[in-house]
Amino acid sequence: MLSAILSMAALAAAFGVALGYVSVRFKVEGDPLVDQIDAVLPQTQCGQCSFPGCRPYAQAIADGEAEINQCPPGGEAGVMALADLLGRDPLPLNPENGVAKEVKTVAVIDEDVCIGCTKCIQACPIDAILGAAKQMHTVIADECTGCDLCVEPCPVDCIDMVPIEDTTQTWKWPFPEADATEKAA
Amino acid sequence: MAVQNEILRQIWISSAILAAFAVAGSALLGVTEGSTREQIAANEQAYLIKSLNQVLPPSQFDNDLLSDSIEIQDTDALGTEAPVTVYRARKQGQAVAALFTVVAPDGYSGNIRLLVGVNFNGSLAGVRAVSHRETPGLGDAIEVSRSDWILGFAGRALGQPPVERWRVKKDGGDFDQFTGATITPRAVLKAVKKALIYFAAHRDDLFATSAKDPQESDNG
Amino acid sequence: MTDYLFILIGTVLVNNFVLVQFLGLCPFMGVSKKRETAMGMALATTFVLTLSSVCSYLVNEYILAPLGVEYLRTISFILVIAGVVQLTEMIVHKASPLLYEVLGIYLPLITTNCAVLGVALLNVREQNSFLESAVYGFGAAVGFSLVMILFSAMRERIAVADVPAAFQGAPIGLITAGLMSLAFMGFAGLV
Amino acid sequence: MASYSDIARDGLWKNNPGFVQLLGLCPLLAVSNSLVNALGLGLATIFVLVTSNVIISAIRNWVQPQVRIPVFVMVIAATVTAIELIMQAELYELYKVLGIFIPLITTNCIIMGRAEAFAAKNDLPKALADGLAQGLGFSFALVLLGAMREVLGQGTLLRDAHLLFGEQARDWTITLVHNYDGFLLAVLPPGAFLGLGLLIALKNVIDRRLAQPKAQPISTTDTAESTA
Amino acid sequence: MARLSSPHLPVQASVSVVMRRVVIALIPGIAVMTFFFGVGVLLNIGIAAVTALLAESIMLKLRGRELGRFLSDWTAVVTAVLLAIGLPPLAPWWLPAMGAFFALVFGKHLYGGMGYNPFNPAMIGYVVLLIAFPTQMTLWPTPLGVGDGVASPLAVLTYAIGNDLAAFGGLDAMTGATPLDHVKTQLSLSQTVAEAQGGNMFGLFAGQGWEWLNLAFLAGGLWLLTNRTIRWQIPVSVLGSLAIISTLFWLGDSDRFASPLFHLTSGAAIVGAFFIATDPVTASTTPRGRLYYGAGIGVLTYIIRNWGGYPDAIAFAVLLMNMAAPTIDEYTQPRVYGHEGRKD
Amino acid sequence: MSAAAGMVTGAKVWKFPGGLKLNGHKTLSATSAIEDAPIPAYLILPLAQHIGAAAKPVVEVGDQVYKGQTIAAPDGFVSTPIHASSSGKVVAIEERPVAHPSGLSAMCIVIETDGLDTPLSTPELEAHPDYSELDPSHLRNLVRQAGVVGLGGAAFPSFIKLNPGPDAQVDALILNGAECEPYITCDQVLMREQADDIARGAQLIMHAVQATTCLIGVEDNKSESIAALNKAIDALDDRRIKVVVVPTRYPQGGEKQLVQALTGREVPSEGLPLDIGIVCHNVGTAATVWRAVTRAEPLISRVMTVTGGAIKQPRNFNVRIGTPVSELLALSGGTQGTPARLVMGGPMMGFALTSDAVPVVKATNCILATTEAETAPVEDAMPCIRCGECAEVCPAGLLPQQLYWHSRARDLDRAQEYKLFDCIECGCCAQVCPSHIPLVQFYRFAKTEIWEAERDKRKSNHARERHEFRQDRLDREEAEKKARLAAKKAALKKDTSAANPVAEAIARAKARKAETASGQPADPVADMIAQAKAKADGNKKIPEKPASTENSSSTDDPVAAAIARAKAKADQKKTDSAAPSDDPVAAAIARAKAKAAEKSDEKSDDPVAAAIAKAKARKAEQQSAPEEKPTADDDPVAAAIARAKAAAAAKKDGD
Ligand SMILES: Cc1cc2nc3c(=O)[nH]c(=O)nc-3n(C[C@H](O)[C@H](O)[C@H](O)COP(=O)(O)O)c2cc1C
Ligand SMILES: Cc1cc2nc3c(=O)[nH]c(=O)nc-3n(C[C@H](O)[C@H](O)[C@H](O)COP(=O)(O)O)c2cc1C
Ligand SMILES: Cc1cc2nc3c(=O)[nH]c(=O)nc-3n(C[C@H](O)[C@H](O)[C@H](O)COP(=O)(O)O)c2cc1C
Ligand SMILES: Cc1cc2nc3c(=O)[nH]c(=O)nc-3n(C[C@H](O)[C@H](O)[C@H](O)CO)c2cc1C
Ligand code: SF4
Ligand code: SF4
Ligand code: SF4
Ligand code: SF4
Ligand code: FES
Repeated sequence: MLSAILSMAALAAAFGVALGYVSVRFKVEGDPLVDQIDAVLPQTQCGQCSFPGCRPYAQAIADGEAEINQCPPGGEAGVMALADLLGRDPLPLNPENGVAKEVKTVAVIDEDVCIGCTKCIQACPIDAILGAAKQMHTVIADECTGCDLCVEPCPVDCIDMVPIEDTTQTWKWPFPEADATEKAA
Repeated sequence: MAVQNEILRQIWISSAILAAFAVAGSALLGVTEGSTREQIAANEQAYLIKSLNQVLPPSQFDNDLLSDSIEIQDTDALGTEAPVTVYRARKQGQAVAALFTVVAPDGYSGNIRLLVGVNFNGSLAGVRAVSHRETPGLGDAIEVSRSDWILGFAGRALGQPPVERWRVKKDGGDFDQFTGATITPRAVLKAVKKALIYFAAHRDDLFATSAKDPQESDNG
Repeated sequence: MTDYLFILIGTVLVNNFVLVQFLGLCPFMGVSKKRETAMGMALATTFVLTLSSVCSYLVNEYILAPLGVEYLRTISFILVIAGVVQLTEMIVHKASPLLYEVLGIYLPLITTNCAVLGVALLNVREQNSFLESAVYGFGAAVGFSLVMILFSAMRERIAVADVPAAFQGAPIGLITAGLMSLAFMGFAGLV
Repeated sequence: MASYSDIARDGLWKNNPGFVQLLGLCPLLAVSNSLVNALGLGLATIFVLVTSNVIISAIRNWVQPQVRIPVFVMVIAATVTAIELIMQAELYELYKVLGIFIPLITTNCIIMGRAEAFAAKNDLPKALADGLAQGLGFSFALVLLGAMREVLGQGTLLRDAHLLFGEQARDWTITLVHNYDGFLLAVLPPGAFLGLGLLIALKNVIDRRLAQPKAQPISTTDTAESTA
Repeated sequence: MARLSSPHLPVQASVSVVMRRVVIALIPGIAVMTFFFGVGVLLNIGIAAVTALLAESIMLKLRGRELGRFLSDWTAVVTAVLLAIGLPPLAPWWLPAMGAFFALVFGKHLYGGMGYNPFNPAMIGYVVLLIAFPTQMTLWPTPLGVGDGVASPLAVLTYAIGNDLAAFGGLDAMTGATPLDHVKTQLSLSQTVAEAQGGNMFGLFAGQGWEWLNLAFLAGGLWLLTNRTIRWQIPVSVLGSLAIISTLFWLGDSDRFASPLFHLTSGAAIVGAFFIATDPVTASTTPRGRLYYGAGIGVLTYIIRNWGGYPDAIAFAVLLMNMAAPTIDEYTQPRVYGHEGRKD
Repeated sequence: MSAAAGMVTGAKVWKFPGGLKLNGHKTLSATSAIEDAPIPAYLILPLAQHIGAAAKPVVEVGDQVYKGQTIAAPDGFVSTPIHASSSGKVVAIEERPVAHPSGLSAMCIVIETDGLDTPLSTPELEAHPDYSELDPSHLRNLVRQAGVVGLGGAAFPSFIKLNPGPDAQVDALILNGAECEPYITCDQVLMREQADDIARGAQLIMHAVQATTCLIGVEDNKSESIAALNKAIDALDDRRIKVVVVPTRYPQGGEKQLVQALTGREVPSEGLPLDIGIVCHNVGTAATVWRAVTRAEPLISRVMTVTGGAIKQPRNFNVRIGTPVSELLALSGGTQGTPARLVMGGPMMGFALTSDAVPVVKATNCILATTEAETAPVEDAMPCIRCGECAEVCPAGLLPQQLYWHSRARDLDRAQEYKLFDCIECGCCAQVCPSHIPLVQFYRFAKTEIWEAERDKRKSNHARERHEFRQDRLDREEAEKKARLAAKKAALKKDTSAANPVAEAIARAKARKAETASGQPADPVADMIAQAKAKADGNKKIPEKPASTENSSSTDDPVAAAIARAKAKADQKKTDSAAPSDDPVAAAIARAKAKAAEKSDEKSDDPVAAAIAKAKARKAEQQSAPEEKPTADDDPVAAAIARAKAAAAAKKDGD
């Protein structure tokens, strides 16, 4: 009995010593995971994930504080990519965070209505709006990620999100319809 | 400096916690073990006896089988190089039967271990398959739970039927084979027959009250 | 020599840990959806299984048996395994981020893989010697890795098959494992 | 956090360890070749799960991260060994039949899984409820599979009940099909995998039916989309 | 619009043509088999085919797939025939039925049907039967020229339906071990190969009847090769590896190891190499991979035949290599135009 | 690739892997001579007819244009001009349906022809009958100005291929006269009728690329063309040029396959023929180049085939670029019923047209109108049975079935691992697939998906950079603001703390508590911030619209804070008149604090963190100094100094 207790205690203590030592000696700083997650996120910086931008969301995922299904701009494909990266099971997008846009959009400022208040400029997370105070503003369409953040601050409602249309350059071959195998009789 | 301190601190904490749980755990187990030890030992014995009882019902003997045993060795007759324990059943001091395991090495797939009980008069008290790897559904009919075939050995002896008819029917003997499986019964028969022959040759040594040197008994 | 060969064949094929002995099934089912992860898991398991097989032999032989406290087998084995795994993980994490990338995330999972404790306990039951224990552990790991990797490649195919909805995911995975186990019955009687 | 009814529903059905989480597969498949074996291991697992959940919940706040796993496994291992010793003392034959899978409860993934995922984060009563629910859920899966395999493989139920319930249960065996040759596949290893696969598929079908109460055509599959 | 893209020309080849060719190629073998083993062969094929088509229809219906197209692709028939010719030609009716059911349901439709199954359905059916009903599966009727000779149609039918042969002198009288089984068991009783092959079970160079049977299947297989329904890699590597390994052991100890000719022609090696291992769906698909795949089957067959628990092992070997096929494919990708070296 | 080192002689023909023997159907259209198609009423000239950037219009609606006049100029290096193919008036510059598999519209210049076909009075180009005087770079420029693109299929601006660069060594020019696709015969008749132009074009290109050999690869089913070419070469007496007869085997005319067949060399993946010393042009391109240089003829017309079972009189036309397809169908006697499919290009590589209003472009070599019997059914695919037939015929040595499985599963990474981009989309695989799977469409689908993903990735990386840039800018601004503030406060505090140490201690304690609550170590800079935090906290209690609050209450991020602030502003004003959110100082501090918290673990290039670090160092220094008070924290003077230093450092780092 005593020998049992003593031997176990000694064994345990030995591991305790080793673990304690190693836990300090081999402490790992930094977390490349956040970078990897951030690289997968669409960088729309729209905040729909309920975090202020993509990187904070990436951090939250890495810390296990957020699910992987909170980014609507990334869509199902984004969730799959995250699931892949993190070795988790894919989840359907969380509707609380919004729905994935059917089509991509860009912001367009109605330049006749714009009063040059700069509110949209402050809101745009990627500085995609040009203009100075009291002058009309324009969106650099190529930069705009379609995050919608500039729409609300505009006091005169002059910003519209318009769909980006396919061109022969961006057109994609459609997925060939389901094979006959997968079709109902 | 700081790192050193930190290491010491962590070492101290980790080992203390782990040791504490180890102590608690092993203490708990120590107590449990202490309180169950005897019961377990008794169970082990009972288990063994129960398996022996399959071939020799308890009513037929009154001695303590487990303490009345000797070891023998005969690779040829017993099918194994390892020493084999022989339990000797006696009633009122009279030898009743010997129980031991033999191995049939030529089963369809590997060894078949058999528990053989031989009455003092040379007839079989019973045979059971202890372990085997015969094909499920074919060769495993030697298990009692699968068929009664093995029960048919009880009461048989070397002359009953005559030695040359200790074969499966297909080979011109008296024993049934299984449909589609002749190898297994053949192997079992052969092993049992050998055991009987061994018994006949060594009966007195086997029942000698003091355990004899197996080698000696072998030569005898 | 042939003894060791038989142990190897026995553990890898005839009594495959996963398909015949039913050990280590959770990671087998859980981490086999992609070939890369399956390989990582296989590697990590091979390492831990061999190591723990050896360590538990030592613990059993030099601590438990001399003191006559065999009833502490489970608790001491598991302590050794958990400790070794965690030490390995922490050291690998720091020392070789590359290796950690490959093995790291699987190591903690392995602690609770019953193949690891299973191999330790079976070693005792089979009364294997030191070297036999090592071969036994290694063979078990190779068997595990083999079926794990084959299984993961099959699952990648099955993932894109037109599997009936009710069977998608785990059910078809289990059925595939069942059919693999069926195929492995062909090795019965080899050793 | 989770309410008790959630905990119960999770453990028994929605997040059943055997059917959904796919944890504890080894004992689930290995000892489900008969109903009695399944029941025996199920009971042992419940006991361990409840005990370990309770202890871990109680100690959760003063265990360092680097020793968390060793401490947890030690707690579990101690519990299991205690059970093992008690079983040896009280149900020796069943212990013999279940063999290595009793000590292996230690590494049954559910136990550690619940310790990490639930007990280490919740208070004591909840942890107890969770242990019970998950244990019952696991035993449910185990017993179902055991019954299925026993019926298919041997045509009986409750064979060898005396191992668990003592001598008076020796003749509890229910023979469903007389002179049944036995569909051997069911009791062999492949049968375990196939059986569990079929049971989970069945659960999926039931879940789908429950989800859309409107009577659906016999089709158990969804059509066009799937992987397309 | 499903097909938008080029090419726009109609395609000549089709799945059902391929499958029909396989059935046609099996006919000579089936004919010889019936001659030697009786009408039980045809009965098995019939029962298996009907069950297979039935099971296929039910599964297609349950899964909501087009019935007509898939029933007419002939794959279920190929599966049924290949399963049936592996069964003893004297069997209760439920044996082929059960086998075909398992083949089609577990081997094929749970995976999504034609084209998606990772395991050879016929071999799944066969192995399930072998493991679940070993008694029925190991009782082969004696062929023409051995023992009582070929079972009469009446006997076959009585046994198939009533599972009873008392009227015909009992099952044991009409059945015996196959040549492979016989040699295996005799060898295990420490006889030499020559002794084991001494009986009248053995014909010119292999089992009586079996030799002709295998020649007929060989003819069908060669026909498939010439019309490019199958490629050479798998048959050649299966038979080649089996021949090589059996030659090596035979040269080493011809008392304990049977000759390569015996191995090639006494069991299912020929059918296996040309018809079973070549199942495109479950085999390896890269040219180099097919060589490895076939070699694996040959070697595993030999190992299990000699040291394992089963007298013949084509089915197990095929299933085991089916397991490995996806992995093999992954590591045997051919060199792509414009890339250096192979990707190994 | 041992052959790469050897000489290119054309003496041996290699075999490329895979490939198919197809029924050519060439006699349909090859028997008659090339016919000039009349001027259509309208010419529709897409701006993007070539690989590379679309041309930019240089005319306006209403302008009169003349034949050969440049109406659109190249935009960038990989681009070519577009010329009016007849005279008339520009009536529109707008989106019109163009020849593209999508059936989408694209920018076109539409010319209403006047039927006069008046050429420019002074041609834009100068004719150089004796080009051997010209140095190669001048030559290339001429070819560029003539708008010449490859006529073999890809419509790659030809001048680039005439410009091998200073280091490149060209062993051989290969002219592609294989024309392996069924039905098409435009190269065949061109070689028959204009062999001389081709041969001279070959000489010209050899001069331009400094090649010593020219091999013209022609399939063995075009004996007349071979004879004509040999005759023309004999006439020129140029031993460097050689016609090599190659077997008729699809896709013999694929650039990579032809290069392999003629030289035994393989074009490296993702490489160019030039990498192995080869330049490859279509035979028609050669003739066009020659005419552009020596006769100053820009590319305004080309020879093309109109054929197929549904065409009444299949033949070859010399067609003005921009002619609508409908006109050509009418010219060939119309169609027999509605064609089952109208294809631009050949049956193996071409794409189905959704409308016959689209114009012929520079790349158009064939219009194919098929009958039902000649057309693959739209929908009869079965699952892949992995028969491997496709792999047998793939000329690229790919595993088409694996590409298919991965594309179908949308596993684009795996598809790329299986070398999706080495697929030349030749269609051989689909042509032999017993399951009739539209394999090529799967590959095209996967490729366009990958391209889109790459576009998205580029865009998102760009967005990340811009976002980070913005963050840095905001940080800098905050740091500067804060530094100013800190200095001011410190000065203030110096007075008050002396007077009231208790209040100061309390404030500090509060600050630290706030800090530790957010997991950050207390430090002097944070001290300051936290003191203002009580105020800033007021912000957070203000009721806000749930829809717009996600960011405001939980956030640590300045952008989000700004956004939230903007959103909540109206409400705040109404509900809490004393709301300090309008207070720029408090808001700034809140943001700075947030920033500091966020950045505290990224020590490298963050000015705030740098400042903190410096302040801390300072503190440690003071701690160890014996004559100091117990902690530097307690010393307002030291703290102030630290802060000031930090501020200075922050400013410095920020700049
Ligand atoms: C897969 C398989 C497993 C077999 N297993 C056994 C077995 O376990 N025991 C046995 O006696 N025969 C077994 N046999 C049958 C033997 O191979 C052999 O056919 C039979 O024993 C000889 O019987 P006979 O003399 O009645 O023909 C098996 C046969 C096969 C094909
Ligand atoms: C996107 C692209 C870029 C190319 N870049 C070059 C180049 O830089 N230099 C060159 O000589 N050819 C270049 N080529 C031309 C190719 O080498 C080849 O001749 C041309 O694509 C025609 O081939 P095809 O019709 O077989 O597709 C390029 C082609 C493509 C499609
Ligand atoms: C499958 C395939 C077949 C082709 N067949 C021909 C052909 O028959 N004739 C031809 O000139 N170009 C053919 N091409 C295009 C050539 O690859 C290559 O683009 C052309 O010869 C380059 O010359 P160009 O730039 O002058 O067009 C084919 C391309 C592919 C991918
Ligand atoms: C050459 C060839 C061999 C085949 N062999 C088999 C076979 O061994 N077993 C089988 O079930 N089906 C076989 N089939 C049919 C078919 O491929 C098979 O049922 C598929 O596995 C069904 O998805 C074969 C088909 C061909 C073309
Ligand atoms: S929802 Fe997605 S895109 Fe928007 S900020 Fe969050 S991670 Fe970025
Ligand atoms: S312009 Fe508007 S929609 Fe576009 S990125 Fe900026 S804030 Fe978002
Ligand atoms: S030819 Fe068609 S069916 Fe055959 S492997 Fe290729 S894609 Fe699959
Ligand atoms: S289309 Fe692509 S994959 Fe198919 S044969 Fe041609 S090159 Fe190979
Ligand atoms: S129970 Fe999970 S691995 Fe065995």
